[in-house]
Amino acid sequence: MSAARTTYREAVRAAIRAALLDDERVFLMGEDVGSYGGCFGVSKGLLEEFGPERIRDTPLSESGFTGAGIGAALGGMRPIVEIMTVNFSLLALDQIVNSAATIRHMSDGQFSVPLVIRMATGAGRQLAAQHSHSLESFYAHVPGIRVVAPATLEDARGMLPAALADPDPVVIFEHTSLYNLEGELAEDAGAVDLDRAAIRRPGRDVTLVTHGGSLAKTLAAAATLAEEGIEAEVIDLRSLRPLDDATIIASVSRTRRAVMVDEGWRTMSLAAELVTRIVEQAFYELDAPLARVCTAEVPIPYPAHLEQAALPSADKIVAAARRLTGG
Amino acid sequence: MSAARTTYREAVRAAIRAALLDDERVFLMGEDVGSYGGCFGVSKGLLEEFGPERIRDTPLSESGFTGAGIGAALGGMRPIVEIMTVNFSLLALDQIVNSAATIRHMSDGQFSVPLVIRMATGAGRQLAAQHSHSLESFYAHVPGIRVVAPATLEDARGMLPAALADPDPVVIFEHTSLYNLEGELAEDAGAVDLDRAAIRRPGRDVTLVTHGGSLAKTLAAAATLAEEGIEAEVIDLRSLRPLDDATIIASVSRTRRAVMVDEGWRTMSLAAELVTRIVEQAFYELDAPLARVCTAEVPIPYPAHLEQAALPSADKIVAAARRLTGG
Amino acid sequence: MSRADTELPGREEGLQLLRGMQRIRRFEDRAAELYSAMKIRGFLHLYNGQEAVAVGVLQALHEDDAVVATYREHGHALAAGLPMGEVMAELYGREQGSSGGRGGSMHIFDAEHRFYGGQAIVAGGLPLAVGLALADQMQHRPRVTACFFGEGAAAEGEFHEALNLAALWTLPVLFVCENNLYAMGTALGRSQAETDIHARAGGYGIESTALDGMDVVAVAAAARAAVTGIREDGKPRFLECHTYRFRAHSMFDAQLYRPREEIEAWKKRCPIMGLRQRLLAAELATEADFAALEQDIEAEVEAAVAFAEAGSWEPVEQLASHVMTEREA
Amino acid sequence: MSRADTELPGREEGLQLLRGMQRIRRFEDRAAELYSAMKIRGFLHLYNGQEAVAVGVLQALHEDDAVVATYREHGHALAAGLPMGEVMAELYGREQGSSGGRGGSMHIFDAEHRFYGGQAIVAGGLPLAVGLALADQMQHRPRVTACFFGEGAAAEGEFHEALNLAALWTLPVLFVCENNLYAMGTALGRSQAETDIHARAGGYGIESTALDGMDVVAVAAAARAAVTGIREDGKPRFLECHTYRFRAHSMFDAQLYRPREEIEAWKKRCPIMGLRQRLLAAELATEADFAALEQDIEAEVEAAVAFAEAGSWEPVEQLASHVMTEREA
Ligand SMILES: Cc1ncc(C[n+]2csc(CCOP(=O)(O)OP(=O)(O)O)c2C)c(N)n1
Ligand SMILES: Cc1ncc(C[n+]2csc(CCOP(=O)(O)OP(=O)(O)O)c2C)c(N)n1
Ligand SMILES: [Mg+2]
Ligand SMILES: [Mg+2]
Repeated sequence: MSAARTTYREAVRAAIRAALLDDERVFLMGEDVGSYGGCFGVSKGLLEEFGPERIRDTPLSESGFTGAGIGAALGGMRPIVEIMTVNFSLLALDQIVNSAATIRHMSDGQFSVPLVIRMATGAGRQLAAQHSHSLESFYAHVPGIRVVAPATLEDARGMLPAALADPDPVVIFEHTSLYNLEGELAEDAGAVDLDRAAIRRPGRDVTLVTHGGSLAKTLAAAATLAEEGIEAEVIDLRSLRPLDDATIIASVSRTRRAVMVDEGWRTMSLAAELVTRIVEQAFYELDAPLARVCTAEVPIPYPAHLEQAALPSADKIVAAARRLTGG
Repeated sequence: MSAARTTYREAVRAAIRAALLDDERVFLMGEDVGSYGGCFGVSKGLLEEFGPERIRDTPLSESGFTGAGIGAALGGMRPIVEIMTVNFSLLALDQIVNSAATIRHMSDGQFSVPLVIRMATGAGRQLAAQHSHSLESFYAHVPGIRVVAPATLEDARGMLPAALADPDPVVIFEHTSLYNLEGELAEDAGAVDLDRAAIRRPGRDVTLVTHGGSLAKTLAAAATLAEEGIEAEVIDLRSLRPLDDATIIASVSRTRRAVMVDEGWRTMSLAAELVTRIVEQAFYELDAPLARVCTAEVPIPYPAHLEQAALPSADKIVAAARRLTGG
Repeated sequence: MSRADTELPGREEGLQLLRGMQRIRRFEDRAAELYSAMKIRGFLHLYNGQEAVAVGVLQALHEDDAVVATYREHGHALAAGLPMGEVMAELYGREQGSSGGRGGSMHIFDAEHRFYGGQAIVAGGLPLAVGLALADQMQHRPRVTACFFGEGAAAEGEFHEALNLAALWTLPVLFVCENNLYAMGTALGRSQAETDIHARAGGYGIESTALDGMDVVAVAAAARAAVTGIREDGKPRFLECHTYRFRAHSMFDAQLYRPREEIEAWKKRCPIMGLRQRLLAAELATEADFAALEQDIEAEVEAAVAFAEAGSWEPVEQLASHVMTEREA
Repeated sequence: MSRADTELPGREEGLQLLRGMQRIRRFEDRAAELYSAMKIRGFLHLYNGQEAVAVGVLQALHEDDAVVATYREHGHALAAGLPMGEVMAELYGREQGSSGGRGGSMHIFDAEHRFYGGQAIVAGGLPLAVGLALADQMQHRPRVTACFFGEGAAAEGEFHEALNLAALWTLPVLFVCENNLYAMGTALGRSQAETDIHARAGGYGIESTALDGMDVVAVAAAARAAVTGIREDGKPRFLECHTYRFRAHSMFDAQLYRPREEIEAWKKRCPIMGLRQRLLAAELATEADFAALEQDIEAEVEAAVAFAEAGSWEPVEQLASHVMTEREA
């Protein structure tokens, strides 16, 4: 099948468009998804094609419209709720944790909530302390929801239809640094599985586990390490809840060393969970302590040099991997 | 100095009362803190003594009154905001994460937020999926706030004044199972330090790290283990952010084994952070993998037998410790 | 609106309304006993005194309309037609309960009756109701979603967001505020700057009515009018029912926050006694009718208790089931 | 209220108001250039067109009153008296900036001027303002807290919660809604069921006024009246200022959501041009006055840029400082 040059943004848009065409129960709702075209331009053109019922601009009321998405899902629709960014999702967290995640279990399976929530995440654009969070770990902590993070064009295109096919709530994190990512995408690209982590680069000396916006940095680090003769295996988690332990443990059992790369703040990070699972499941396979490269524990400052100092970088990943491999 | 018999509830009340008497900038605000006497009876009698200005009943509006607490702190007061339980605190999380935790840093130290937020946490009373959360890890993830969990009468009495003396926001978690805890408390009991973890039981064979409502279960487990000849050291974290690495690492370096006990859901738990810190700082001291006893990853069900099956218990702690010690 | 203003329905309907309220009252009296006997645990929020609201409103709904209620929802569940045995079994936490025993008193769900809880986060159900109505609108189903909540909930931000969405998008939601004057121990005047809650709804352009929630006939009439209106123009409606809970907020509370005389005064307005007196006065029913009805209900309640008692516990092995939908391997 | 209704102040005050607006306009025009030159990064929300609101309202405040603003706050910061050089340095991210460079355009703070941000979560500042006013009330300080926000914010739950608290507790807050008709690309009519936002405030029993936010004289008069009222009875007041932003929401946006003619029509109502014309017509000022004023401002803005350019970067070693208050060892 032929492939075409596209961007991550366009891949997400193509996924939304295909879903709208495929299933009339699907609709997109959120702040500025309509006439503005989405705050990251993802939904540009969709209002014209599908109309204001299905490309539904909402008032600024994150809790209200997320809750309405849950209700609409209960009522038989397949809503895609867009929360502009994870920073504002805290306003909707009650609805997600206390309603979306619990209704199936507490109704003994009578009701399920086939809701998809998309939100942008991450720092790196000098947006300062209130607009730079990476709170994936909050969501990945909560039973009753699935959390995924597309880091490639295939996943940007394919995770949304898979999430819509899933009968339970799925939260999709799109790192803002990815929207302009360019590459080839098969013209018949469609749903991907949501369950398995992917090995984005095979290697034998150390495993680097990452996801989303940190994948590129991690691959860059792996390239640098390769120049020094250290062959790093790079795992892209893809699913943050549930985690694909099997792929991670198999890799670490081979490489016997691992570094977790995660843009969340260090304490109580996703990275900590990964370290813990490896310890629980592969302690005796390890040759060295595990390491993590996370964001410094500060509200993100505005100036570029301070922001970059706070965030994970290829250099920091290289340094951590070197330490583990005795380099 | 003499001691008197009291309860955890009364100790918290005594702490609030003393603070109100000591400092006229202190006031208590929250839902039903006044005429109802607090949903757990903590503030009973205070309205009569201090009046409705300082024992301020709020409407049901968690975000609004928590934000008002932040503003009042900025304005020179020393508010104690009571959020009935952590379950409802999700509605106020935006204010805590995006305002309380960031204002000092992003104003370059011009403003600080001397706010204390108290909330009840935990399960065990058959209150089902929306009223049984333990979300301490959400708060402990966030730079810019301190998080503490009094597990004893001394700490119930002493952490509040210490928190009020702290210039930054402090969140205090009171486990609902503790309010009826009875014991002796020195009559001159006052502020305690907030920084150090406490060794509640010394031991040489395995370290059990816990906090808050799980301390009693952990001590019970230690007693059982002692009968089998396993001497467990029990650490009560007391402060969940920052964590007292020194005390934990010193203990684990002696015992070479550790179990984390934490009522939060397993994935992305506080327990995972503890495991990770031990691996990062004491990997070569370990004789066995580290273990954690957490809550099963389910919304908490109503029936007692299911709820208990979901929560940490002394038996589960004993079993985990036995596995590590080869028992 | 005084009671005399509301036209008494005929004998059959009158007895029907009475039965609805009496079933709830008796069910809950029994539940309170069973709580003391420790058969029921957790929180138990009784509806005692407010029965006219659930009964009056829900008789106006059709079978395929939806209901979203709060933690104080036994009355709504029974009035919505959920089998009493299943509701009682839910309070017991038995597998045979409405929610398989997992939810308990605060989380009654029933797919068949489109009963969407049992939502225990105050005001959390309002956005859900908006969404259910949105789904109906988008799927061109002429249904109504009734959403119950207390006056305390009206201070929450979600109340505002939900009313705005419902009005803005013209959604078929019937908002029913049960203004029982207290949110736990907080009196209305100490929680709301504007204590006239139905006026709030007007601020969103939602047609709203305040009425005597102790008068089931008035509630029924207002609900019918509102539901008819919704079916005609698809727009939301708002009812503020002035009512009172005769008992504590949850099972136990010292009720220091309200004077005993106030409680006694309201008890004189008991919706059940009120309807009985009117039926008698109008000679639409006799004491013998009431006795027969009570006997019926007594039998139904005891059967419900027996059903709950005979129920089974969900096996611990199923703890994690229904967290996520089971998928084929 | 038409412009003719508002009485023109004298020459001095008129020129003062004009200077206030012109400073903001010129400052921001320069900031936009510097953004294109990549001296300023992140989000830059310009206030172009809305200057009459900040200038009109803030002239009514005293030195020890407080201000809470949004991410679109350059105008408020300058009108509140923050040194222009420090504000520009903040946009650059330099240590000499109002917030030491840490906040950038969206997070300007200044303790000396009681300027509490620069709050970039929509509606997040309203509860803070309520709390600041509560602190004043409890400490018996006769101060006012002015809180600025957009009409989009009025849909958020926190708007509702904050207005209710302020009214219920009688707090000295001046709520200023800058209704510029759009929240990013969302037109008012598609976000609010009730587009008359000041009527909302009335629903909480808060005295409110809607006014022409393009007329600085009208804003100043309304603000003075409101502030005087607040100082007298301690009660909150609400101003809805009808205004318009002439530029994009943030630095770049295609503005497909609004017709070019609408923008042009509003530009004709430019608050700066409007005041100039009135001052000329009333012979209170001459073109020469305006030229002198512009020259002054030009110099001030260039000095601010020079100050920012000369500023230093915070050393990376200080990244973690001020996360928590430094404590003695
Ligand atoms: C968000 C939230 N805050 C607090 C509570 C605790 N709580 C449960 S019921 C209640 C009072 C609610 O009052 P109202 O809405 O008037 O309903 P009523 O109980 O009178 O029926 C409170 C404060 C809760 N469940 N959810
Ligand atoms: C809670 C929240 N949701 C979304 C955003 C993104 N956002 C920033 S400004 C804005 C529009 C706000 O409009 P309005 O309140 O009218 O103010 P204006 O920008 O017109 O001054 C949006 C949606 C945000 N910052 N905070
Ligand atoms: Mg009530
Ligand atoms: Mg606007």
